[in-house]
Amino acid sequence: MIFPTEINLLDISAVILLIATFGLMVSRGFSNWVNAYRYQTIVLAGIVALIASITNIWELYIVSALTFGIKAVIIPKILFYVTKKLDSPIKLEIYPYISMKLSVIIAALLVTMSYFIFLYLDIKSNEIIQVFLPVSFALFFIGLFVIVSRRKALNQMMGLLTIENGLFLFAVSLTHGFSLIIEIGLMADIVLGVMISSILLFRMSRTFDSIDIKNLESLRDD
Amino acid sequence: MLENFHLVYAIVGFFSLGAILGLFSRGKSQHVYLTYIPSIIGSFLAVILSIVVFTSEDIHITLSSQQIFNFEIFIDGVAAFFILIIGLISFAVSIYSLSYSKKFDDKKNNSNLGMLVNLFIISMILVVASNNIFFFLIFWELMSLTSFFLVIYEHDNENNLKSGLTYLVMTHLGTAFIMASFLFMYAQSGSFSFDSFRDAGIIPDYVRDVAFILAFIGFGTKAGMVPLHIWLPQAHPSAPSNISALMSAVMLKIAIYGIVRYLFDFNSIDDSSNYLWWGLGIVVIGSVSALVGILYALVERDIKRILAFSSIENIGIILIGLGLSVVFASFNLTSLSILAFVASMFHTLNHAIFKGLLFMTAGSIHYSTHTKNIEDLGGLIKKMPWTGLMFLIGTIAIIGLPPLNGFISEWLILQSLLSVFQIPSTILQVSLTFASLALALTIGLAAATFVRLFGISFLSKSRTLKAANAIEVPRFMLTGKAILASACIVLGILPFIGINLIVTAFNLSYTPLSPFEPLSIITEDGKSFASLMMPAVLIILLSVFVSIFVFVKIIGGKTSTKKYNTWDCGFGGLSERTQYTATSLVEPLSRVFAVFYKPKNEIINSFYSDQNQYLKKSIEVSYTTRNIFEEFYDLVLSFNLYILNKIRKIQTGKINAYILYIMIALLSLLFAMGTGLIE
Amino acid sequence: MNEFYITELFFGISQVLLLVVLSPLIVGIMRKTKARSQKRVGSPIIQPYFDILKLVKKEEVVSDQSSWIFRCNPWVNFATTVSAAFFIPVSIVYSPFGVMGDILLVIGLFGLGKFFTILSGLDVSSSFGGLGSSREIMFSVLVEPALLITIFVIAIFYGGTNISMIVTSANEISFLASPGVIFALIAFFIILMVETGKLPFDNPSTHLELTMIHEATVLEYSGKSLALIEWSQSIKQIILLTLFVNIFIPWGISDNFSLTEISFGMLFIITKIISLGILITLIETRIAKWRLFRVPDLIAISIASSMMGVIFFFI
Amino acid sequence: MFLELFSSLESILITALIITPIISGVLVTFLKKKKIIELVTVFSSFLILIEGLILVNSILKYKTIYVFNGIFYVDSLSGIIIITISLVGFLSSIYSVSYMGKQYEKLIIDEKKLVRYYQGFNMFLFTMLLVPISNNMGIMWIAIEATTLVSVLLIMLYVKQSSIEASWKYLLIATVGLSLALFGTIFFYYVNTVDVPLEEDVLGMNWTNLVENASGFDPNLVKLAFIFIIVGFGTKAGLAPMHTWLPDAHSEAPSPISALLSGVLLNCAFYGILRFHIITSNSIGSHFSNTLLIILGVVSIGIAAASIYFQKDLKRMLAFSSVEHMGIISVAIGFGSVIGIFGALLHIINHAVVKSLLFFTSGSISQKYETKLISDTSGIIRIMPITGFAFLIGVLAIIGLPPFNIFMSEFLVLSSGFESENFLPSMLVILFLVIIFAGFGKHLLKMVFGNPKQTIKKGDLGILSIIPMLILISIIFVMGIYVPEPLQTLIGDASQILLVGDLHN
Repeated sequence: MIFPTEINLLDISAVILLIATFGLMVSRGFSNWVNAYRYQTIVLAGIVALIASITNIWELYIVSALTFGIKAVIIPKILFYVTKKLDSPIKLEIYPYISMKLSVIIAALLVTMSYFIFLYLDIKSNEIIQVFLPVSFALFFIGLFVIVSRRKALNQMMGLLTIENGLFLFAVSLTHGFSLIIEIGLMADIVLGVMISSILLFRMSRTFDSIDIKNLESLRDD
Repeated sequence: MLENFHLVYAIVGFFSLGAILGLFSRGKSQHVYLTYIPSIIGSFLAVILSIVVFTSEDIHITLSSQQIFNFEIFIDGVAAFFILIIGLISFAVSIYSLSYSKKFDDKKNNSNLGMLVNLFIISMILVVASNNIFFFLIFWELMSLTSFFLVIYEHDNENNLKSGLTYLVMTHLGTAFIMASFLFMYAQSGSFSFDSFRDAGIIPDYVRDVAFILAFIGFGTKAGMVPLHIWLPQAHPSAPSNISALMSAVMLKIAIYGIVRYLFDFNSIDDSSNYLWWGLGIVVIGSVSALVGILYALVERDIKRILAFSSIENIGIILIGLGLSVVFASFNLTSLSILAFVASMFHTLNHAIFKGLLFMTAGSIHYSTHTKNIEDLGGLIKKMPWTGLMFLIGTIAIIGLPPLNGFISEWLILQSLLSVFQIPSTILQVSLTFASLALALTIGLAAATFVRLFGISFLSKSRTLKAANAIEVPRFMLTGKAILASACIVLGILPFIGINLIVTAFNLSYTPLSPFEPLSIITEDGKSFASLMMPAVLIILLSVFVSIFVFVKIIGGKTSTKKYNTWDCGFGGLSERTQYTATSLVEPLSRVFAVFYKPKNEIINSFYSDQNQYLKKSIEVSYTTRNIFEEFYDLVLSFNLYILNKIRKIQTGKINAYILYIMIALLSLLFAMGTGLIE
Repeated sequence: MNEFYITELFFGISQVLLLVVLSPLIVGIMRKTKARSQKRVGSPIIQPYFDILKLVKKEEVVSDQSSWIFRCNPWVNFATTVSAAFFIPVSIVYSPFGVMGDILLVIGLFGLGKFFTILSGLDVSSSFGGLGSSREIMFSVLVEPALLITIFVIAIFYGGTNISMIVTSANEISFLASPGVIFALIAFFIILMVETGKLPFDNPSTHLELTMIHEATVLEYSGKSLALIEWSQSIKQIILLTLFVNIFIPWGISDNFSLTEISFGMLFIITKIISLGILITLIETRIAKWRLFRVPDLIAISIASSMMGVIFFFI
Repeated sequence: MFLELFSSLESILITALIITPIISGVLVTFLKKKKIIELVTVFSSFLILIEGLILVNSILKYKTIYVFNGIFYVDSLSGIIIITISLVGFLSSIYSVSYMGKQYEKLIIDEKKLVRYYQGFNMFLFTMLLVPISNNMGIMWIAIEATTLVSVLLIMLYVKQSSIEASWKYLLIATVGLSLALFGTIFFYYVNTVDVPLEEDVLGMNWTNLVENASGFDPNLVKLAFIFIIVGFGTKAGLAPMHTWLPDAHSEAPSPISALLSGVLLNCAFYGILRFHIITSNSIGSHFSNTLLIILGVVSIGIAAASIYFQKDLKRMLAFSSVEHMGIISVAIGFGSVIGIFGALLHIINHAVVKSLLFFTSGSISQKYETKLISDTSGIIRIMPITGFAFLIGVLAIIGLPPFNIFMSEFLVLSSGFESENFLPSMLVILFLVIIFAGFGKHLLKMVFGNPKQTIKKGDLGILSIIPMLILISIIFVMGIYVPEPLQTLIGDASQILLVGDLHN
């Protein structure tokens, strides 16, 4: 039985998720990024719980709890610890390769593109959940765009985590999630990835005393 | 039948024995004998093997193992003829290097030379003997690899390494073309072995044409045809002389073997198959390489570079013969096509012999005078009389003067060119006469080059101390050269040996000559077009010599001869500086061919002090000619490197760019799929 | 060899002896006409015989620099030129030694002789010898293509390089049948002048070292060897003249073994050679020696005309 | 044939194969002493080699092996990968004892870093071994992601600017690439279970299940999914436009690790592409995936050719040659005829063997000359005769000269190229191979011959570094002409799977 509220609930949650990603796009400071990411994961966990209630598969509840626990709490904690420890003076991304204004417009374009791809694919999944497919594409492409257009390594990590969120949403909405072992494996990978990149960030800030990737260009063929 | 198998195994065994001994007898004093005696025996066995194959039937061994490619050896007449060339020349060169490689005793890895020589010879024999693509290419590359290591054997001076590299890259380019053409044929015939290429049925014509062009370019690079000859004048001089003798005399012939095997064995040429343009292409390239090769040999100053350029010229002549035989065959003039084929094969044999002889003599000059520049030589015939005699025989043979073998093969090629008028189409007749014009000019220029080479390095006064205190080379080197010199004389005086050898080897429908019958060419209507009886000519020469000697003795009576210095118009002793040098001897000719050489004549005078321009310390006249091909190659090379440099720049070091590349790759593939570009 | 009668052998040798004996006479006649045309009396016709006999008896001076090549050059020169004479049909169409060699062999033998002359020029290590050899090399390189293409034309017209074959078919076909032969004639005439070292190319009688080419290579010879060289030079000249005459103007040459025919043929051939020799010397006295680097243009004309001869045959 | 109940030997073997590296990793963390951890690692990789060989032997017998109701699935295709991992793993463990020992003597790395190195080494082996064994595509993806993370740890062993840069780039690009691959895997999972009731779709991710009902997939989606897969796993396998991380990562890692990275890790990633290639060729015919493989292969050989010619750093040149050889393998699979696929699989083994030899020798050379630049190293043959000779053989083999093994597989690849009528790619490949030949030849001559510049002490670097080189040289020579029977049957079965995709025969 589908309550009308749930349907627009789905749409509303999709819109909130997109707003959270845009929030990540526009924020400048390191801590703003991490906060934006935290909101994003919280909304994501909510969506997963929602899908679980619609398709009433019990594993999805566990998965949403897991995502909330790890992605919304542990990972932001690590990232906050990292941003505090970084001894680079200004914790701002001032001159990204593409100006903030332009990057927002491009993000919008990417969202429209993901909707076009979604239409091209005409996937016959459960109609209700299909709302989240274009959003997951959008998350994926915006994450990719963040990595390409930003100068600060931490921001690139954020882009990476957004791509992972997009993937996670895509998996849940399309095939209602993998079996549990694979979910746990994915989570472990993400956490390990974040830990290793934070170690790298520490080393980078200690040797280059700034985490700008401009000074990561010595290995090249010229 | 039984002994044929063992002969092949014995040859392979001896050469590998030589190689292994070479490897392990590093420091020992008699390493030379350990490595070269097995190669002498091996090459002698190779000569016997080829004679056995001529007389009895072909050898076919297949070691079929469960592998994809089983190791097949198939020695028919064609392969046996080339094995004969390899055997004969390596027999002489191995004896020669018994004492020549003592020159390298001071180097630490002196026994490597012996090992590499053995590997080089056995890989050439196996190239000629192998019967499927895979092993043909393996031994072909092994041959180029060992000869590469030999070229850079003295790798302490820099330009040896550079010429070694050009050699390696050019031969590899050639092998790539050969592999492409074989794989083209394989794609149609379905099996790797050469037998499947032989039955003409299954392979359509367009494949044969494309495969021919690729094979011709591939083998041409190895043979040193003109546009692809750049590596030859650099590689041969930098190798030790016994190796450049082997390379120039034998390795170029392996490329000719490839072309012959491809032209006459894989395709049957007659007027139905339109291979006419193949023949014309070969003739044109042959005459161009002959002319260009000899023009550069004329003005060269390094003795081994002259010989290398003259190899290009002789390969050109061989190609003219092959081309003509294809042209005649495609007009069904079988007797003329056989004549042209016999001419080019006889010239291959002759060139192998006298080029090996000349390189060995150049090696002995280098051995005793330690210089290769003929401007510092002179008067060697008084110091090294035997080497001088051998070099004279080699020069007379390579110029193509009557008593020796060069004249016979030149005579045959000229006869086949002369009988071009029997071809029905007039345009062909006229164009082929232009080829004969180029050949005639080449013969003249060859005479000039080798007269200059012999005259400047051997006659008159020695120009430097190095040439002055040269001494005759040890015994083994002389025997090595004597073998080839006698082969020149024997083949010159009794040409029927060579002709019968070729006719039986390639089992052409041509009645083999009896010793006394003249070498005659008969036109269709039975009239004798031309005939030659070399033994009779020799008898006439001797009888005339005896009669005039007697006549002068009777009339002139006892006359004494007095030694006195040369006429110097009374100005006082002629020093060696007043003689003609190598450059001035051909300066008139280089002025006649100025359009080709673009000679530059500059005078550099250095002064004691800058202020007064009058007190000159020295005046130096330098006369240089330009080599168009080397400049052309530099141009092409720099263009390619420019493009490669542009592609290389994609590794920019910026991580954003790298992620962008992935995004672009993904989107372009999606776009291609979407629009149906990739189905 | 069995049907080769002794008479034919004897007759062939007699033809060669005729050429060998006659050649100094022709040189004497040419020198006489040259002197006459320059209004001087000149030495008697048979003067060359006396020169050869005198030289043979004289003592020989050899330069200490030279090697055995210098000493054996005259013998090689003489042997090759005389053996080339064996294959030339003189008074009869068919020369008995025809089957043994053809025109290419004759050119090869001349080449061997020239090879040794050039080397002996270099051997004496004097700059004159070097000068002569370097110019001799230049001429021989340029003459080679002209010579081979002319032979090409003759071989096509008269069906073969076998000299007796050429002369027999030349005898049958009427004089200068087609334009191709005329071009071949012009080319052969120029080659004749170059080979024998006539005036526009090389001044044989001068003693000014810079202008002489042929003389410079043999500057050092004296006594017996000089005699041999002079003699072989004249034999070479007479061979070329007989070749020219028999191929292009073959009237009166006998085509069978009857004695009368041969003797008439002998008479005709001698008169023709002498008149050709006189014609050449008349041309020689009219022209001055050309500059060295103008000579290639003249040889280029001969190459061009022989090429025209080829084209005319095919079209 | 189809092993219903998991027979005891196979299950023990596979579990042992996974457990040994974990145990040795744990042991290494606890026993801090240098001597002991080296011994433990070498022994454990030796054990892995033995288990691998026995497993392959049983693969030859049973063709396909199921263990633990389908979680682990091994067939001859994964057998080939297992051989390469275990062989190169064992040899590089021996070499790393000498290499890291030398580094330890020169105080470049301290005790703590050595322990972390051996931990990483064992974990690296574990993650790589997991890839060919897992039947579930999700687990395979996780294993490949884990290899990335572990190898990043190993690359950033030295605290140098360039190694931080290399590891950051490697981590970022690889993770982006692998997320694309995950996208593709999820697509396949969706396509497989679109009309299957919810509870059975757990098996949907298994490769065997995917292959079985591949014919029923929706073609449009399969094409899209395969594009994501090939771009994703292509990044890890070093195919052309996505190869940019490879030269930095492989030249900064310690030599034994870059030997493992280049020789083996690229093959594991390519193994992923092969698995999905079989599925796509079963569902929509092999033309689509073949064209993709050929395009990417030719582009990667081309770019590698351009970069090798101008390279100044020895290890970067070797890394680019790995890009080239992965290009050749993908082109070979793209050509698709029996000989082509046989050549491609043979090339995987040949390339692993020759590339590890080259990285070992270049490691010793750069240790002896203390520089990685080609211009500074010259006259190696004089200074270190055995390593110089091994380096010479390695370079001559890698550029495809006949007596060695690479020529045989390249010859097979090119003949299949001509046989399957795509002449243009084959001619392009031949042309690029010649350019690479010229590039390598130019550098080889300068380095091996000529006289050494400064006064460098003569002599090779200890016996432990020589043994792996000699073993590899003997393999190269033997495999040049004669491919041993068991290996030939293994590769034959694997190419059967690739050709037909059906797992039963």
